[in-house]
Amino acid sequence: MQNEVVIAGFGGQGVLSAGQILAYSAMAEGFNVVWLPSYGPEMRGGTANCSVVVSDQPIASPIIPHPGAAIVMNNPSLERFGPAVKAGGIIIINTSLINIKCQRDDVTQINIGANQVAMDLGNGKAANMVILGAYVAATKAVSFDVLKATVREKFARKPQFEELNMRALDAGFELAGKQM
Amino acid sequence: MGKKVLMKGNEAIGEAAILAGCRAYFCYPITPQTEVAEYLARRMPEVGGTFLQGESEVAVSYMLFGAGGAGVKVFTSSSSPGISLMAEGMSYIATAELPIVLINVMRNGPGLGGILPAQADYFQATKGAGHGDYHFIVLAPSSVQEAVDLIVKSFDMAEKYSNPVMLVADGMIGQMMEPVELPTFDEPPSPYVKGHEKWATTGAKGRERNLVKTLFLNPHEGQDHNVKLQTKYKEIEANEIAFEEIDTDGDLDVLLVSFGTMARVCKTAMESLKAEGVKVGMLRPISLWPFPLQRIRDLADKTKLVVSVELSMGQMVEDVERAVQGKTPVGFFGRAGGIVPTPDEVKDGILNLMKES
Amino acid sequence: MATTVFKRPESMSTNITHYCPGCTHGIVHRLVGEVLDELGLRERAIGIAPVGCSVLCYNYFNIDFQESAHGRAPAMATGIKRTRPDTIVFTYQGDGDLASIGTNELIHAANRGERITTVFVNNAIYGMTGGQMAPTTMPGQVTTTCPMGRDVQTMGHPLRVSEMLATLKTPSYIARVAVHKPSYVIEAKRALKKAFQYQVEGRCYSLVEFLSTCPTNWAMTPSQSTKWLEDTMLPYYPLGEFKTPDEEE
Amino acid sequence: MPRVTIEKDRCKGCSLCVEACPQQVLEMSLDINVKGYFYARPVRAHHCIGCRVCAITCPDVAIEVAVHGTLYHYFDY
Repeated sequence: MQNEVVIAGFGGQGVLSAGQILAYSAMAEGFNVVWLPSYGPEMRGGTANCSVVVSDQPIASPIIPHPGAAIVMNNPSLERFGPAVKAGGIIIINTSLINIKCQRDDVTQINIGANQVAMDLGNGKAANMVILGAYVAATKAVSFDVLKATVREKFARKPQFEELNMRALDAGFELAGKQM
Repeated sequence: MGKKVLMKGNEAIGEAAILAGCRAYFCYPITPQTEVAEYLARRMPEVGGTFLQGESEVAVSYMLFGAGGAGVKVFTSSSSPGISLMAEGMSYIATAELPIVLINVMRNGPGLGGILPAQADYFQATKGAGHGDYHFIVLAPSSVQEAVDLIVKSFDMAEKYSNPVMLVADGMIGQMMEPVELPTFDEPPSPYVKGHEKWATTGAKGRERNLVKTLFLNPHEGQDHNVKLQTKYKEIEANEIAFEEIDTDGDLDVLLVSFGTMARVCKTAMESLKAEGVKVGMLRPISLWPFPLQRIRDLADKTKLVVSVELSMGQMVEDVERAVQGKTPVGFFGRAGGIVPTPDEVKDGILNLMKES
Repeated sequence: MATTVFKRPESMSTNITHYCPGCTHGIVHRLVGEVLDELGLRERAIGIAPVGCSVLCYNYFNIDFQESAHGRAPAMATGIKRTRPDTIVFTYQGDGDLASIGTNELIHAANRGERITTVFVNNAIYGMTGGQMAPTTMPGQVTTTCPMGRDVQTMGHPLRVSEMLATLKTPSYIARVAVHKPSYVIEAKRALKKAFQYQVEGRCYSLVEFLSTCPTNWAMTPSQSTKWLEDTMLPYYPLGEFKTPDEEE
Repeated sequence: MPRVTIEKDRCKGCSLCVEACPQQVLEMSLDINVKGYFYARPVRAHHCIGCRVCAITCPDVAIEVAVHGTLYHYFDY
């Protein structure tokens, strides 16, 4: 079993931390995992992405040109990573900010209005949690309970966000589940 | 071993030095390893250690010399252009036989190059960046865990051989997060180098004075010192060659030789090569100096083609050729400029080389 | 019963120096030895030898020593002092080593306020390599690399290291002294003793610049060198304390 | 009476001590030492007042000064 995902958006959308939460969850479940951020010139362009590989085997290449899944949070991310996802893979599209069409017909597309959902829950910053919940629903890369426990642990110092985060994860999980 | 934690390579590198007992770190910021400095700027004061950002890599190399000459376990990290600047000090440090440890989180060159991963400092690391006949022990981790383990080991090796040890990683290993088991010790390692009283400068109280120097004006004395160094290097070559072998049983169509991040990409490429019926194995050198010459030579006997796969325009391949000694064709596949080839590109590259050979 | 009132300090070895006749390096060496003796620092002291005429200066001391590369002594001293704060660390550097290739290391060690002492021997020329122009070479002074005399239009004016360092805000002790005549030597020792005392007290970085002679490369007798230093160097390089830590406290 | 001792073979013949001595105690010898230098030597030892100026100016630490009595205290530096 190996699950690869690239999570991409612009700076401030929490794509790197969403990837880290996923990585921590995978480690908590005893999987091998690699979290690899984009670094270098890309950092300055206002876009950010990271890839997370979760596997029950030792992970060979940390670089995944054709991941099994992509989470795209804005238009440039869809343009860049939409074509990269391997056939039969999954693309999770943040429809709150993406107004272009994904031209792939060989992948499963899951549409989540992550920012809108998060704002409806009271804080637009939780969009990354919404999308993370959706990813886990779509791929079962880690167990949803472990994911929630990890988020609780990582936000232990900010208990005021716990309820928001849990509801955001749940909302994403449910929305994706309906589309599978 | 302790429990697993998810750590960024650069931070794990810093923590490993502390676990190894090191309490002195001098640095100059350079991407992509600056997180090592940022991590230790916080961490060293917590453990009562010394953290100092020097005015240049040149100065840092002599801060290492000074602290190393005072018998202290000392560490630095830098990246390719920074290592070039430290090269001056390295020659002195190796000559004075100081047990310092450093890591080069390699970026692409030459010149300022860029900040993306590369392995084009192989010559610099293994052939000696500075002047004179000297060697650093050079180790190449291919994962965050291995980086941690090798740093701890480096301090022991440096102490054992009174020789500097350099690790070469790349931006990829520095930047990525992987689960790591940090080593634990029954007794925490000392921040001082074992036996330093015999040679280190600490103030000549109750003993003959100690002198740490590299000038040998008398040619015979100079030659004797060189012979002594070479004797030590022979001993290191006899004891410290390290490598990993993957699927090297039986006869092979192609043997890949690759290290660090590139070796991980090769591992994935090997799966697709096997799927196409190619009998492929890999030898991943962990010690780049000393280099596993003999083992590669032995494997070459049962291999149709040996290919060195590198993030460079062809450096380690010269040592692979030296190992194979013309008995088997040697090919090269590499990328430069910070490009890490995909497993498919590697696969296609290998297949092309097989066709040509 | 006679009392010995002058002899070689214990911090010095008995080796005969390789310096040329009349070269004042030997005087500066002796002052360092005397100060280490008088402050009881021999067993705590670590010297850093430079590259230049005094590259072998460790042969003339009976204390721990490290030998640096050209100009890097202050960085090496930093490495030692930061990790062995109980030691007394000094660099011994000439003007080529300190004021040319090693200016960066010098300024930053001083600016960080490293608790080290720099013994700076300024004889306005590169001695070991055979008399080339130094940053401290006087205007019009002939050397092998300015055979028509130093032209300040193309080579700038001599670098006043002490004055330059005294502009730094970090507290320090910076003094310039001379060793070409006995009366100056006596004053020089007072400054050097203060410099080490400040380090012992952990107060600040300290540097003493010694105006020195180089009879061989100046192509003069020792006696003529004394006069040349007095007439040419003293007016450009005024003596005195340029900074004391008390000013800042 | 003070006594100036010059270690002959340490002397490099720079003659700074001869010029520095206020009492003209010292002179350059016409012989050479083991290194081939004309070395300094005390010739009017009875003029010596124990001021140590010769030793202070000697770059080669070749001079030792010993005194009887307390005269040297006048030269407190």
